[in-house]
This record gives sequence, structure tokens and C-alpha cells, in this order.
Amino acid sequence: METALTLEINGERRSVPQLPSVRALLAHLRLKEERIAVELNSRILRREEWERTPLRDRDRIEIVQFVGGG
Amino acid sequence: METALTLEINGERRSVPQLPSVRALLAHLRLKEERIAVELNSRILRREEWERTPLRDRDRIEIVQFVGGG
Amino acid sequence: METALTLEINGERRSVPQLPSVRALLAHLRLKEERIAVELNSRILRREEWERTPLRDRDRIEIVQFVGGG
Amino acid sequence: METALTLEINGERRSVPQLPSVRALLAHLRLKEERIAVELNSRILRREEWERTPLRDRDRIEIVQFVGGG
Amino acid sequence: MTQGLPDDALVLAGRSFGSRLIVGTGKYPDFEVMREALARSGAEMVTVAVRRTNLGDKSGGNLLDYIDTGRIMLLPNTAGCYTAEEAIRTARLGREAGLSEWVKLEVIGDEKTLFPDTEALVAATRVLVREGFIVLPYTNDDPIVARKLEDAGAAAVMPLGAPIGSGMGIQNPAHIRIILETVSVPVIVDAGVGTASDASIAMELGCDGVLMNTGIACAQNPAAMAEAMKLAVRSGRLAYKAGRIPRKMYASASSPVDGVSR
Amino acid sequence: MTQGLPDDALVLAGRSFGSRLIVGTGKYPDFEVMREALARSGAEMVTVAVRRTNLGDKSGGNLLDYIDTGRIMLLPNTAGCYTAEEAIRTARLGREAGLSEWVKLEVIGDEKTLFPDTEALVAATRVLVREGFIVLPYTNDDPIVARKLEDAGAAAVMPLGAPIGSGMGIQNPAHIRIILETVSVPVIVDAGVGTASDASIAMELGCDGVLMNTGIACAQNPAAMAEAMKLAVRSGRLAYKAGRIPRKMYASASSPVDGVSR
Amino acid sequence: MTQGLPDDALVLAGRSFGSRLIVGTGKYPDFEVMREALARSGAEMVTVAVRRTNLGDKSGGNLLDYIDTGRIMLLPNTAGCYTAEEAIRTARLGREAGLSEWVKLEVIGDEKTLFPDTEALVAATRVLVREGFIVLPYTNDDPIVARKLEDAGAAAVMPLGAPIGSGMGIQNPAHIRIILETVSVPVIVDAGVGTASDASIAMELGCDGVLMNTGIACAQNPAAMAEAMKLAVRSGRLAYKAGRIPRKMYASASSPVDGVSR
Amino acid sequence: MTQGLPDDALVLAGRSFGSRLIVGTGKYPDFEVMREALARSGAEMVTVAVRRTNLGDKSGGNLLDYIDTGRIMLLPNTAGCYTAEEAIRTARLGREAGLSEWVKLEVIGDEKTLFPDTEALVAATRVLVREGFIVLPYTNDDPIVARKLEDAGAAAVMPLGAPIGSGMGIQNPAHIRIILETVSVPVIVDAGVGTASDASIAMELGCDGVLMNTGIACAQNPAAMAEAMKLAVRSGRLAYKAGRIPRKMYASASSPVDGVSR
Repeated sequence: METALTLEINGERRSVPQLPSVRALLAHLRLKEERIAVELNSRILRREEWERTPLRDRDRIEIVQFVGGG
Repeated sequence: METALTLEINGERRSVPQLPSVRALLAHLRLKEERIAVELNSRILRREEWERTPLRDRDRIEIVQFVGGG
Repeated sequence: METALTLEINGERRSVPQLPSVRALLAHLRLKEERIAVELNSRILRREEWERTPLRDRDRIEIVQFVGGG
Repeated sequence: METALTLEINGERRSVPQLPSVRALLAHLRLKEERIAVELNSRILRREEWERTPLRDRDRIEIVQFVGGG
Repeated sequence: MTQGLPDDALVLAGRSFGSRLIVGTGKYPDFEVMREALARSGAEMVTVAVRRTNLGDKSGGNLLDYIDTGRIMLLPNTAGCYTAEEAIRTARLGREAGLSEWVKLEVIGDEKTLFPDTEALVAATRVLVREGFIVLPYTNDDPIVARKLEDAGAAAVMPLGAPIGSGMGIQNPAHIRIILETVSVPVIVDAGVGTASDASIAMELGCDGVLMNTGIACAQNPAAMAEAMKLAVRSGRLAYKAGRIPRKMYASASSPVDGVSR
Repeated sequence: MTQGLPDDALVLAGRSFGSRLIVGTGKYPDFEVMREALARSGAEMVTVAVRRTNLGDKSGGNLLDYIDTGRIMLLPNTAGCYTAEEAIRTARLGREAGLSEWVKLEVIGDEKTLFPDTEALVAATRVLVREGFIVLPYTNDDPIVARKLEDAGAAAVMPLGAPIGSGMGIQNPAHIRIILETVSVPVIVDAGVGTASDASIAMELGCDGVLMNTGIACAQNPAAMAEAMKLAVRSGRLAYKAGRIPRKMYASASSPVDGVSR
Repeated sequence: MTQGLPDDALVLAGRSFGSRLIVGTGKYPDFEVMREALARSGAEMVTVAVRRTNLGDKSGGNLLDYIDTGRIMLLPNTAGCYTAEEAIRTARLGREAGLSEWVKLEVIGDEKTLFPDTEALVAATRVLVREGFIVLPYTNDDPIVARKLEDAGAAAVMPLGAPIGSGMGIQNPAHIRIILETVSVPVIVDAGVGTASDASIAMELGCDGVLMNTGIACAQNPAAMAEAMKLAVRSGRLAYKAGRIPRKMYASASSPVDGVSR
Repeated sequence: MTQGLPDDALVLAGRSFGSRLIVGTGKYPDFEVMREALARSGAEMVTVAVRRTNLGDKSGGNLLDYIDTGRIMLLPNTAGCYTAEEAIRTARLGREAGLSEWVKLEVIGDEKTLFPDTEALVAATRVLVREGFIVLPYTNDDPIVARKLEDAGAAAVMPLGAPIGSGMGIQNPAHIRIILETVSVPVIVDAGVGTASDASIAMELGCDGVLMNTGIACAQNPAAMAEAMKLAVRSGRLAYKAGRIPRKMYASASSPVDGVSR
């Protein structure tokens, strides 16, 4: 995987293969697309942007979901 | 009604015709027999005594029933 | 002390020498006379009776005083 | 009093004779100088300024004191 | 589920009641309102007073025509009695009229507070139990009296929460709690309930039932309040059995403290 | 009848809810218990927290698999946020994840009490309302703050009854009452409910709803407590509408005072 | 000024006491501490228990050596008695020992709560009054019992505020208030006081005095607490006589609303 | 002894006060009554309002002629101010009139409740502290706000016990307690005290002082109530320091359980 990207995902550095889009990253991470939200470099992406948003080395990505809370 | 009895019923003096029994008195007073109790001269009568208990002049009779209460 | 009495004092059996009176008993027991009360065989003695009340074998004596209480 | 000033004192228009200073105004109004404060055109005057601060026509003056309060 | 609670019946003297709410029949605006209130209350036992039959006026209908005695048991009371003798006599009259041994025993000590005369109450309980009555005595909130009533054979003890008709709620939960630990017979709070939460609180303390009259009958909308009380008794009972969380002075987060995206 | 109350829905931002009870989804022993508790609570809105997805561990199942989102609306919260900025960002993330504008807004002022920072709360409300959010802010019991939140466009105000998770019940009913008279938007007591009567009391004060989590989730039997809470909220609401009797210091007989046979 | 209040003495059976605080002598760490506490309490009457003289051990000093009986009257109690007979006998022993007719009458109904057996209490009061005793009975907070005690000749009634030694304060102010309206003899709250405000509250209700033991004796600093109680009883009494402001739900400005300089 | 307590002065901004009671000067029937009440209160600090001098009417005497300013420090307030700006200006006027840096800071949020606008309060505190004022802010009972006031440099925080003039006493002791654990500056309960025990309770919670006006001024006998409050504050303080007994549900005998003569 010589063309790997280094991303910071949820506060942790992580190496992933070259991926065409945020959506591809989610698939790579085996995350269901329902009921999650993604922030790229402090900007929240609308769901429809995932497909067309490319990834760059050093990108900071936050992926959140719902958990139990009061 | 020359042979009338004078009874004290529920604290009030009352003249009634000669009547053969307590049960006849209840009928005379047009009282339903259900869910009432009768006391004759401070002695509570069982329901089955009504028929065979005669009345005498000056008898004190209490007739009670259920009313709303807490 | 061959002529000793056996008394029950405050629930405990006790042998004492022959003593002329309740008052002598109190002295024998080294009790101050102030603010105490004495009962002899379930009869409370007035203070002035102590001197003239003799003791008999098997007498039951209660001696009480004030203690801290609420 | 042809040379009178028109001042707004505590929210009310008032004509006073020509007076050399704020302090003179207080004297004219027969106010004790203790425990009061004076504001001239929205600027609070220190006590030592009263003597040297002149009055001009249309000046707005607030004079306050202590009253009962919780 | 709500409907049923079949495993959680109120058992008094061996008889099972599906509802832990007992309702009085006095002071309603009219019998129709009472009928609806009783229906919505879900009560299976209602109290009635024993009074001289009015020989003159037959109008106005009879109370009993408005009570579904198939579903609802009548519990005669001895309200208005100021001595053990009066109460015993009224209990006997009630038995004769109602053909049942059950009695809500009241011996009133004073007209202003309607508090019980507990000494006379214990004495009357003793007599009536000997005669075969099932005695449910209205008492004060004193655990010593409660124990005496139990010893005298009462089928339950029914301490007041507050003065009859006062609507003040349970004034002394500590006493009710102590009574619950003192006696083995069921404890039913009788009197003082003003609103739904008062009834819930009684049940949450661990009481076995609640008896009320004025709180329902004199509400602006008695039928709606009756349903409120039904739900309150159930909710209080459920909460008691469910085991509440302990009280703490400080907070404890309900959402996870970690994993916040910052 | 109990089931329905169809004329008495809770309306928030134009949307109608059949239940006035809102339930949190944190702290249950497991998801199965939660599922049953939610069912028995009858709630139609539940809060959820927004947290970083755990990328490693996929086991344990997903919260949302246990919530019937057909019947129950998700209300993302901003728990754990200590500044207006954090809360705003979390609200936006929640919107993106949940595809809904609703948010339970929390800006926490301090870790020990979890009391809100009301100044930041008002500021965040203002921003989010401008962005189209329907904001339900968790606030203190100060009526001045409540009015500011209403002025800022909050869809309801949600004062605390007691510290989150404390189970102490409504500590200051007078403040809640004043808030009710101060604002026109719905008032929902959020936090502090420990047992059923606490919820009834909130509703009897005239509140429009109750939100709770720990009181149910940490009860010994969460599902039973959930049902208790459902009934408590209904009974308190019904009692409020039914119009309780006034409190009096003295007794008032519920049985007739005349006609006692002596 | 504080010292004086000379027009406001507590009068019991014709005897005047400068202090409305009555203090027990049990449970102090030692006699020296008790002596100081009694001094700082300002009490002019203290209770003592009547117990069998310990014939063996003469060490440890005598309680009475630490009480200034010139200034302070001894009030023997019948603590520990479970029947009228025991209490009567103990009262007689106390009279003989103390050479005074005064007695604090206790007939205990149960070891766990130490609540009175009120039936036996009334009976014992009747007997002792006939024998010339001045009877101050420790009773429950039931106004019917209070009236019976008054009728039996008690010189005062002494309802409990809460269980002896519990420190819970007055659990049922409504009952105390009703007792105050029911009887003409002085009402002295006996038992349950835990801290100063509990004593103030008793006096503010209109009680004539307060009797306490554990609240002082078991405080960390008994002498300081004794003084706190002295001041509390005085302050509560003064407040009662001064006529407090009514409670209102809303604010009423204490500073003038006009004349603000803007 | 009572007089002394010399080791237990209230220290505010480095200045020592012999009394922990601060009294307002509004609403007395007349100045003579106020003078006597202040004397009997023992207060060493009293609040005054700043208002426009009435240029017309010179009759009626001057408030300050009735205050012994040798013994009593004047504390100007900013009552009636609804914005930070108004309050700051009034504070400055008060400083100029009183020649002292001390100010009781009020920024009122609403006329009906007279609750503070805490956001504006914190802002005004910040400004005034920078100008050298010693700021004593009247605040709500929110610990987060209390901490912000402390951070802004307030010399004490003065949470309300209940609405000004309401006489309802401390409505939320839990909040006061939490504030006491949250801040290091003195905590003075300001507003809501209706009778002596309310003041004792504040002190028993651990507060450093109590400020009141209506409770004294509008009592039927203000001077007597003033003395009651003096004693109440002292007794509450002493009780706090003396260390009260723990609350227990059950009894604990104060007389020995053994040695009863039977």
C-alpha cells in the first residue's frame, strides 16, 4: 500500500489505502451509513457530499453516531 | 283506625294501623326490604325475624340504610 | 456474724449483719441519705420511716437514686 | 432674576438664578452636602469638583441620596 | 400489563381485590357523577355510611342503585360514632343491612379534627372481632396503636395521612413507615389524600392501599380525578416494587462522559 | 379512556406527542432491558447522545437496533458539552446524523453538579434557532433564564427538578410554578425525578411534560419503573386538569353528620 | 434585653420558669461537659431518671454533684417503664427521692420507637394527679390524647416532635398546631429536636417550651449546642410574639420602586 | 458568652463584622421603629437604596439621622436597576454619596419576581471590581453563577432563599449547600427569610451570614423580630459549629435502659 494516506480519525492517527472519497472511507471502515455524521477538517459534511469529497493526506475526520444518553 | 299503634320510629312518634309484624310495618312504610336493618327496642332483628316479630304500642323502632359516606 | 440477715437488695441476694433498721442498712452500705428512695417489700418508705422500720430475713429492698436521663 | 438658568434637575425643568457652581446650586436648593452624589450631564462629579464646576443653561443634573432599602 | 397486575392483588382477610384503591361514596355532586367516578376509579370496594332511613322523602333515588354491587363490595362504616358502644351498634346494623361481616370502624374523638379516639377504637375492635367481624379500623398514625389493633384482631390498620377531607397529603411519612415495619397486617392510608401524588407517595412508602373520598368527590371533575387516583395508586405500587434509585446530593451523568467529539 | 387522552397531546413546535413522558437511553443494564422499558414507558420521544463512533469494536450491537423509530422520535442531546461552541457543533452533528432539526440542548457548567451554564445556553439557543433548529434547552429553575430562552426562540424550556441522576425530586416547586407563569412555551421538567410521585408532582404543578433517564434506567426493575412513570405522568396530568380540592387545616366529614342512629 | 424577657416566663402548675428550655441529663460524654452544657443552656429545669443505686461501684461521682440545684429544678422521669403500674411506682420513688411532686411521665409502648402507650399514659396520669403529682406526660402528637391528658389533670402536655434521640425535628407541625388549639395547658415539644432551628420552629408554632436531651448531649460540642438551643428557643419565642410576615408566592420590593435615577 | 463569639467574626473583603446579620432599612412603619429594630438586631451593616433627592418636600427627616453610622456600616444597593449599565451607574453614585467602595449589587430581571438577571449581574460585577468596588451581588441559587461571580471578583455571593419579601424561607437548601461547596468566598443568604427559624436554617447549612429586610420591617413588632433574628443567626451559627447529631429514623433512649427498678 505505497500510496497510503495518513488520516486522523476520531483523534487517532490511522493509515489507510488511497481512497477516492469520504464515502469510500466509510465503506473501508465497514461503517453503516445510517445515522452517522462526518466532519472533515472541522467542517460537517452533508450526507450528499460524502461521494464527491476526496481525501487528502493529514485530513482530520470525525465520525459520530448516536449512543445511549439522557 | 281505632286500633292504631303509636310507635317511635327513627326518633319520631308515629301512629300506624294495627299491623301483624315488623315486616308488615316495612310494607306499610313502603320501604324496600333490601339493604336495610331494623332495630326493635334496642335489639337488632335478624332479617328472618321480621315476619314473626309482632309490634306493640310504644315500641321504639330504628330503620337504617346505606347512604353515601367515606 | 452468726446472726446475719439475708436480704434481696436491688434484685441481688446479699448477706448483712443483724441491723436495727433500714436506716442502719443504708449506713452499712455507705449510701448517702440524700436524694434516694427506699422500697421495702414493694412498699415505698417515707424518709421518716427509715429509722423505725426493722429488717427481717428475706426482705426485699429496692434503693434508687437519680441518674442522668432525658 | 433676568440672568436665570434653566436646568433639568432630577428629571424636572427648573429655573434658578445665575449660580457660580454646582456647590452653589446645592446651597440654593438647601441641600446638606453630606451623603449625596451629583451627576452633571451624565458624568458623576467627585465631591471636590463641586466647587469648581460651573453651571450652564440646559445642564442636566441628578442629585441622589440614601433612602431606606433592602 | 397495566390492566392486570394479577399477581399483585390486595388481600384482606383472605379476600382478593384487583384494585388497591378504596373509595368513599359521600359528597359527590350527584349520584350520576358518583357512578362515573366509581367506574373510572377501578375500585372494587367502596365505603358507605349507615343512617336512619328517611321515611318521608322517597325522591332522589337510592345510593345503591348507582353502585355496581356485582363488581364492587360495600364496606359499611361507623362514621359519626363517638363511643365504642355507638360504633359497635352501628357496625351490627351495617352487618344486618349489608349481610356482610366487613366494617370500616371509626370511633371519632372530636368533631373538629375527626381524629379517632384510639382507646375506644381498640376496645371496639376487640368486641367486633370476637363477634366475627372483619374490622378495618380508621386510626391515627401511631405505631403503638397500630400494633394494639393488630393484636385485637383487625384485618388491616388504616392510619390517617392527614385530617379527613383536609387534602393535605401524608403529613408524617416517617410514622407511616414505622407502622409498616411494626405490623404484619395490611396498612391502608385512610384520609388526607388531596391529589394524585399523595396517593402515589402512600404506595411508594410500601402501603398496601389507599382509601379516599373527598379528594375525588369534591374535585372539580370527580370522574377525571377518580381515574387519576387509579393510575396514581398503580404507579406508586409499581414504583415501590420496581425499586427506586437512591437519593444523592450530586449529579451523575446519564450520557457517557467519554467520546465527546471536540 | 386511560389509553386515549387524545385531546390532551403534548404539542412541541407544532408536532403532537401522545405521551408527555420523554425518556433517556443511557445507563440501562443492557439494550434488551432498555427496549422493554421504552415500550412500557409509552414514550414517543427518547434522547440520545452523539459520540465518536468506536472504529475498533463492532460488537455489542447498535443502540438504534433496539429503538422502534417508527413510533419513537430520536432527540439528540449535547450532553458533555461545556461551551456554547461545543454544544452548537454537537447539535449540528446530531442533525446530520439524525436528519432532524430537533435537539435537546445542554451546555454544562460544572462536572460535579452538571448544572447548565445558562449564559452560554441562551447564546447557543439563539444561534441554533437561527439555523432552523427546534431547541429544547435543559436549564436551571430560574424564571429569568426561562424567559430569555423563550425570547431566544426555544420550543420549550426544560428546567431541572434536581441534579441529573440525583433522584431527589423537584427541589423547588415554587420556582417551577413561577416559570410556568412566566413563559408561554411548554415547560418540561428535565432531571431529578427519582420515583413515580416526583413525576406526578411535576405534572400537578402544571408542567407539560417530564424527561427522565436515571430514575428508570437505574431502578432495580427498569421496565416496571418505566410503566410506573407512564402512569405517574398521566395521573399527575389528569389530576391537574381535574382540579384538586383545596388544602385545609381541619377535617371535613365525608359521611353525613346527621341521621346517625343512636 | 436578651437576658430579660421577664414578662414572658413559662408557668407550669403555678410555678414560673425563666427559661422555656428543659434539658435532659443523659448521654453526655462526662459530668463536667454536662455541667457546662446545663450552664450555657440557661435551663431551670432538668430531667433525671430514677434507677437502682449501684451498690458496688461508688466511683465516677454522683450526677447531682454536677447540677446546681439552687438554680435548677430536678424533674424525675419514668423512662424505661412499659406499663402504667411501673410508671406510677417509679413516679412515687422519684417523689420520695426528690421530695417534689413533679414528674415527667413516660409509659413506653415499644422499645424500637420509644413511642408512648397513650392509653396507659392517660390512666397513669389520672392516678398520679389524684395522688397530688404535677404530671408532665410525654405523649404522641395526637390531639385527642392531648385533650384526655388535660382532662386527666396533666399540668402540661408534651408531644413528641419525632422519635426520642432521632434528631429529625418536628415531623408533623400540623398536629402540634392542632394540639395547641385543642388544649389550654402548656404544650412542650419533647423529643426529636436535632438542631437549633428545630427548637425555633417548635416555639414559632406557639409551643410553650421545648424539652431535649440527645440533641445537646450527643452534639460534637454539647456546651456550644446548649447555648445554641437557648438562643433558638428565645428567638423562636420572640418571633412568635413579634408576629411574622405572611408567606407570599411573589416578591415585594424592599427598596422604593420610584425615584431610581436613570 | 452570647455577646462574645469574638473568634467567629464575619470577614468580608478583609473587614471584620461582629454580627452575621445584615439588615435592610426599607419598609419600616417609621424611622423610630427602624432605629430600635436596628439596635436590637445587633447588625453592623445595613443596606440603603440610592434615590433621587426629593427637592420639594424636606419634611419627614432623613434616614441617616436614625442610623448610628459610628457602629453601623452603610451598604448602598442598586435595587431597581434592570440593566448592568444602570446598576453600574447607581453603584458609582452610591460610592460618591457614601464615600465607600462597598456595594450590594442587584440587577433585576423581572418586576414580579425581582429575581436577578444573572448574566448582567456577572458582567456588572466584573466592571465594578475593576473599578475597585467591593461587590456583594444578590444572585439566584445557581452554583454555576456563584462560581462566575467569584471568578469575577465578588467579595461574597448572596443567593436568594426565596423571592424578595416573600417570607417563604429557604426554598432549596440543596442548592445553597452546593454553592457552599462550590465557592470559597463567603455565602450570605439574601432575601426570603420570613421568621427566625429561616435564618437559623441558613446558618446551619453553613452560610456565613443572612441579609433581610421585609421579615423584620413588616413584622407586627419589628423591634422584637429584629432581636429574634439576631438570636436566630447566632443560634444557627453556634449549632453549625457545635456539630449536630445525625438524623435517624428510630429512637435512641436518652435515659439508661438498665437499672429500672421493677
